[in-house]
Amino acid sequence: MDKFVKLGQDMVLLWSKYKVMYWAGIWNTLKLAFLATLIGCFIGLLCGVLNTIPYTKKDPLPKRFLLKLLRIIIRIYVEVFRGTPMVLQSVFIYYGLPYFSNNALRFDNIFAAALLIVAINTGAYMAESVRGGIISIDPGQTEGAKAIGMTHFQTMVNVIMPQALRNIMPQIGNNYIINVKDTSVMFIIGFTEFFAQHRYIVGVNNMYFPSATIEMIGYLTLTLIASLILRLVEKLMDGSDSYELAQGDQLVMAAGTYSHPDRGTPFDEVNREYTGEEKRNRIRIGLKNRNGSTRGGR
Amino acid sequence: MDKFVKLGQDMVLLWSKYKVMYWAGIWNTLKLAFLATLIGCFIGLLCGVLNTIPYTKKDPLPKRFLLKLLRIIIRIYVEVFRGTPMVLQSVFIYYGLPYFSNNALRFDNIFAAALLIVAINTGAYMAESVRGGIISIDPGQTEGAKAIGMTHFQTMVNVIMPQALRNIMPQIGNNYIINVKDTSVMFIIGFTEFFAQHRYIVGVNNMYFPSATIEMIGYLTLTLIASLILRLVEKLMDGSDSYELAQGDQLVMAAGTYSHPDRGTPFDEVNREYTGEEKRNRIRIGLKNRNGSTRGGR
Amino acid sequence: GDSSSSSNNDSTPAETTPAAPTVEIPPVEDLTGTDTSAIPGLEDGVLTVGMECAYAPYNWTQMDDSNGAVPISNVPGAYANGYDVMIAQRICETYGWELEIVSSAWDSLCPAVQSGTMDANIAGQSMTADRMNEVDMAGPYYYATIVVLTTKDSQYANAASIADLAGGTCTSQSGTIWYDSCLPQIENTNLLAPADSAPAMIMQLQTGAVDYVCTDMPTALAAVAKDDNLVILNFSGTDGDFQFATEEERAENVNIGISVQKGNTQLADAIDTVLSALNEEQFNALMDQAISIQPEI
Amino acid sequence: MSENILEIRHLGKSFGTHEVLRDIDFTVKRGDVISIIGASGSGKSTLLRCVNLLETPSSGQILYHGTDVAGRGVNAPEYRSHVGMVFQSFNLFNNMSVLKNCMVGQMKVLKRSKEEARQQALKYLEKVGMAPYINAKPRQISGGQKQRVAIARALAMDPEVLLFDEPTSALDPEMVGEVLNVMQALAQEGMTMLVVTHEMAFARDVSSQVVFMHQGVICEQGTPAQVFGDPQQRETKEFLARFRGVE
Amino acid sequence: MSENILEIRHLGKSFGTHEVLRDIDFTVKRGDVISIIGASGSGKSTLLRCVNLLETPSSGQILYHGTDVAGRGVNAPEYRSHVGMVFQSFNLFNNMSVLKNCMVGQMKVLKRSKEEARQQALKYLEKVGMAPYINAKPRQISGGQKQRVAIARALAMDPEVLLFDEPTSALDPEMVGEVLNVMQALAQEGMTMLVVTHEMAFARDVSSQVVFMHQGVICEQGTPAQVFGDPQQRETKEFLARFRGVE
Ligand SMILES: Nc1ncnc2c1ncn2[C@@H]1O[C@H](COP(=O)(O)OP(=O)(O)OP(=O)(O)O)[C@@H](O)[C@H]1O
Ligand SMILES: Nc1ncnc2c1ncn2[C@@H]1O[C@H](COP(=O)(O)OP(=O)(O)OP(=O)(O)O)[C@@H](O)[C@H]1O
Ligand SMILES: [Mg+2]
Ligand SMILES: [Mg+2]
Repeated sequence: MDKFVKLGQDMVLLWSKYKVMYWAGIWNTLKLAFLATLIGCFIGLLCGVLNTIPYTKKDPLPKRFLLKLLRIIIRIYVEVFRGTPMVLQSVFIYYGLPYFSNNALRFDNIFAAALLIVAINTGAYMAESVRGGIISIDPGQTEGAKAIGMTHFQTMVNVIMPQALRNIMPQIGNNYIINVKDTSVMFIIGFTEFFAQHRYIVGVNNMYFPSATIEMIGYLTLTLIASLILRLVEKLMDGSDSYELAQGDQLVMAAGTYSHPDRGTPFDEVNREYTGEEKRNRIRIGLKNRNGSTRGGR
Repeated sequence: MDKFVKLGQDMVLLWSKYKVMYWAGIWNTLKLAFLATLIGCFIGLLCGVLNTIPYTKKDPLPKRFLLKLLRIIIRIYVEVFRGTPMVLQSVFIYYGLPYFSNNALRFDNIFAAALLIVAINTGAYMAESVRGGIISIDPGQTEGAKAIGMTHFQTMVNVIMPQALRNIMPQIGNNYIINVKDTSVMFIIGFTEFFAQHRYIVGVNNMYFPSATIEMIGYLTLTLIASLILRLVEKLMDGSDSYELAQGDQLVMAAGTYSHPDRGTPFDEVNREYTGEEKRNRIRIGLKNRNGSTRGGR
Repeated sequence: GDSSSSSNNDSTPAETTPAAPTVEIPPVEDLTGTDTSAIPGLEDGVLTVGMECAYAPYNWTQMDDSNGAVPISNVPGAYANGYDVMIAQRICETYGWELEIVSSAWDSLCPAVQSGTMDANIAGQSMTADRMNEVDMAGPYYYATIVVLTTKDSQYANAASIADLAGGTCTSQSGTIWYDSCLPQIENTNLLAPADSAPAMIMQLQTGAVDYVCTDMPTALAAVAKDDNLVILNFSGTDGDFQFATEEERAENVNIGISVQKGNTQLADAIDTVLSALNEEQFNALMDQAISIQPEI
Repeated sequence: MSENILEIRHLGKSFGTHEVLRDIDFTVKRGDVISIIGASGSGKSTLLRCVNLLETPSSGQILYHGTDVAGRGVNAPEYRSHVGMVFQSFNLFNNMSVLKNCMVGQMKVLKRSKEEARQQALKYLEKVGMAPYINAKPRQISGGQKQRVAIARALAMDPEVLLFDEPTSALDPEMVGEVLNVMQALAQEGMTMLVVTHEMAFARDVSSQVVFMHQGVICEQGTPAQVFGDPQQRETKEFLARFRGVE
Repeated sequence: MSENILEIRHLGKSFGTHEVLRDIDFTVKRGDVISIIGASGSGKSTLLRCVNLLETPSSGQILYHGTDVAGRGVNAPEYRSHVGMVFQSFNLFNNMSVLKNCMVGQMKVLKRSKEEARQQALKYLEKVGMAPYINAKPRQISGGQKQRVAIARALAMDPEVLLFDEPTSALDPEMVGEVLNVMQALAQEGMTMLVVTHEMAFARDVSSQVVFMHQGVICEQGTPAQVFGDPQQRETKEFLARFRGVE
């Protein structure tokens, strides 16, 4: 028991002495993880869109060749960056580039280098997640979009990606959380984030468990907040389970702009209702449905 | 240029001297990553199934309470293990347990400890991926299964999970690849895998870049092989795009077992064909469709 | 009992090449008769020692048991050797203990002895007061001069004092006095973020990311042994050396010790008994020996 | 044969404040074939879904052999295994072949042997003319073919009551005829059925009872002769006007 | 008005070795209303999908104003924006409200202003009686309602030709009547249409041409009077038997 008491005391001690360092570390971690995830998502989506440009045997050879090449390049990008440890990539990019190029290439800004590395890694993972997300969308959606003349990009941007994105939201959360933690390997190029501070502090005073506990709490807070925000975003994306029936006048107004022959024809019952043909004591206009979730139920 | 030549020579040198160590590291990495991913997937699927057990306001209070509790526990599990760095978890589990319990609890087997830690971490990530996978399945599938009287578990196991699994295959690949690399932090509890060998070797001779290049190649090979296998599995899961029309005799045999009143009624054209009512020179039985992919096309 | 508190002030200028061991090393004392089964951690007669096995010349990993290397218990087929291993062997021989070497990350060494997973860490750790709040330390078992390491073609290669190093780009290992109080004494430096590990620090120097690094003599010697493009700048004993507020503070960071679980004074005492048989010159001779048996690649 | 299998009592269903069903009340006796007709959006599908507990009713009772299945502590899967359903959108299992679609329920829910399930599935697949396609996946067959598989899947479970949601919507007239024949045969074998349909001819000729829904309430209910021959409500008359016009 | 808009020439389509369409040949002139009838699985949907280039024909040509759109270097999106399609399975965009479903194509493809697109969408949604539901998501509306939205979406694009795949399958007779009225009105306004339908009455009364498909080939083709009044082929007679029986 006293070990826990000591742990608590030591944590207070550490925090009061080093809180500036811890805060600086948290801020660096947050900044890097957030920006890298954002850029990574963008790269992943782009890869998803580019990867799915359709071509048929009837397309001209150059087009087919270019598209095949594009897919191969994306595949290589994904496999190489996903497939090798970020630490080593960092070493090669930050120290190896100037070394092997005899100083022709050199990063001057550690943060920029770290951001670049983490972002392209996240992008590689996201590309795969996006691929999964696209697979999960009913092909009928693509057909629906194509049938009204949308190009591949329009289809992707307006129809497929919004739905795929919703399905991979948990995955984006995963990636962000991985980044929050994995940015720690950027210590190798001298980027001091939250974990580096821990190593530094423990190096000075060997108070491993107290500092580790502070780290655990810090990371958990960072990720929990992100998790909560993401769940909220998911809820927003699902949209409200309710919808309002459009008001009669609103429609009359809209309809009034045009004068088509069938105006006022009793197409269905609700229609009939708002055109005032039947007046019942039951008003069903402007209803709100707050229940009936079709998704969360499972 | 000579720097590259030297790099190559050094790599040869390192490899010829240390190949036993490198191989041992690769084997340990592979073993840990594979088993942990497998167990992690299982945990993730289990969480997915348990998390989606439906309950309504009409269910008895204890049941609702238990299910709510279950969801909360799973949520805590996911958030805590996803949200904290695996290194720190390892330290707490491997060194902290005996420390805080005064030696009452202690792991004797480093591999078992490493496997446990990596697996529960993978499980936490997979739980989220599975959640995304389940979300992406048309609710109609659940309804179809429920309507024929399947329980929640039967529905999940037979209908939802096989489809969700297919959609999250890219994600499982991601997780395996992450594990291949992240097992390196298990060095903190003394588990020596591929990356640890790099540290040993560099620690003795400071030949950082040659060893790092060997590591890069090794990791890339490991992950590429996994990637290829997974794509193959995905193809298998998609099933062949072709199907064979059932043979006449096969059906006659089957039909013969029962004698229902409508036997032989010409329900549709193909039916008509195989019962031999019409004989056309165009044989459409036993066809194979090798094209018409509905999925890959996008 | 720390026997020698001899200062470095009177030490001779830098030895850039390991001298032949002219110093006589006393034979191992035989205390196998003493009952050590009451020492916590040694009930089984096995001394479990933690080290990185990746911090030459203190400790490293090799492929065979040549030069008296000891198997690493958690890495089948690998052997540990180096100054730390030699000291550990000496301690075990004295008491007739069996030696088990466990390789682990630097970060985990402290929690490992705290939890009793390891009995002692012999890993080139300096004996700072802060660290000794968490663990007990025996020793010192080495006195490590602070030096600067740079490259032959560097403009700083001929520096005679830290004043000559002004304006350079530099770094050192995280959480060390070298990084925290030595390098800041140089004027106008571009002090980069601390390095992850010794090899990473050397790599930064080799790739030209920094002009020089600050470390201790053994590490520098080992690095020079592998890359003859590196040179050691040793200012100790001169006015141009790094300054410390007190002699205690210097000693704290120069004395290398062995950590044991807090309160395990029995083990610390037993180790100190062995170490007290050796003086600083003999430590240096042992270290030279270690550097000479460090594998070529 | 006047045993009450299902009694729907004052059933109501709202989505939020959107009241989709209100005070629905009718009884299904063994061997009944009840046709539910009504305009698009009048709540027919929702009613069937409530009966099968896919939607939780907001109010009212559903008595199955006298016990309220909409109440607490009901084993819904067990109940559903006696009440088959053919969905308006088919809901075939995308990960299974046509044959497997019709077998899985029998094997998992009714615990039939694989062979028995296969025979049963083939029997009904053949009845609906889908036997040649047993190896196809749902995405490889046409709309009408899917609908027929959905019917076979429900029939293969040997349910006590069958709920059909527009079972012939995707079929051509010839096929409609065949499927309706199957249903008629089932009716003659004493199968109890609730059928949402737009096939007025079927409703008139086969059903024992017709329920006409309008804006979420049962507007008129009776034997086909009553509803078709002598509708009382203005809405019913209007609704049937077109059908009677064709006739 | 005898301009040829579409000419289908020797069109064939196989899925692997499964030959679904064979040697399909017909011409669509401006203002034509061509009904495609035939049994379930006879290839009607596949034919429409080929015409809209959603399936790549295995052989043959599709001439749109004389240029082969099934050939190389065709701007398929551009072509498709002139050829509307209403799917058998609706394929509404799940991530958009009903109104948005009908607006997005106009705004993105036809580059209409938001306001213009909205007015146009509302006009057609009202025509099919779905104006009150503009804020609902596809999963919140009934089958028939989805179908009507799908029709409005296609109409809002002001296409030159419209392909309908069973546009009234999910509708009740009353609604069928209304939708068919809309289509009839379109036909009178000179809209060119290809309609896969099971509504023989519509095929007979509205269409200018009837194509009867059987096992992937055009078995019989002609004016409604010819096909319905005096079918030449045995298959046609059999297929129409039931319809004529009802009649
Ligand atoms: N999940 C939901 N949320 C909100 N409203 C819904 C939901 N499901 C259905 N509705 C509404 O309930 C009403 C009845 O729908 P239902 O599907 O029961 O109609 P229906 O009679 O089957 O029509 P159809 O013949 O077109 O299939 C419709 O107005 C529909 O918009
Ligand atoms: N992707 C596919 N792979 C293999 N076969 C297919 C595929 N799509 C359709 N078919 C087959 O092609 C044939 C024609 O299908 P199609 O959907 O065109 O029929 P249809 O005339 O529209 O029928 P319905 O009236 O039932 O909708 C069917 O036998 C079907 O099984
Ligand atoms: Mg319905
Ligand atoms: Mg079709």
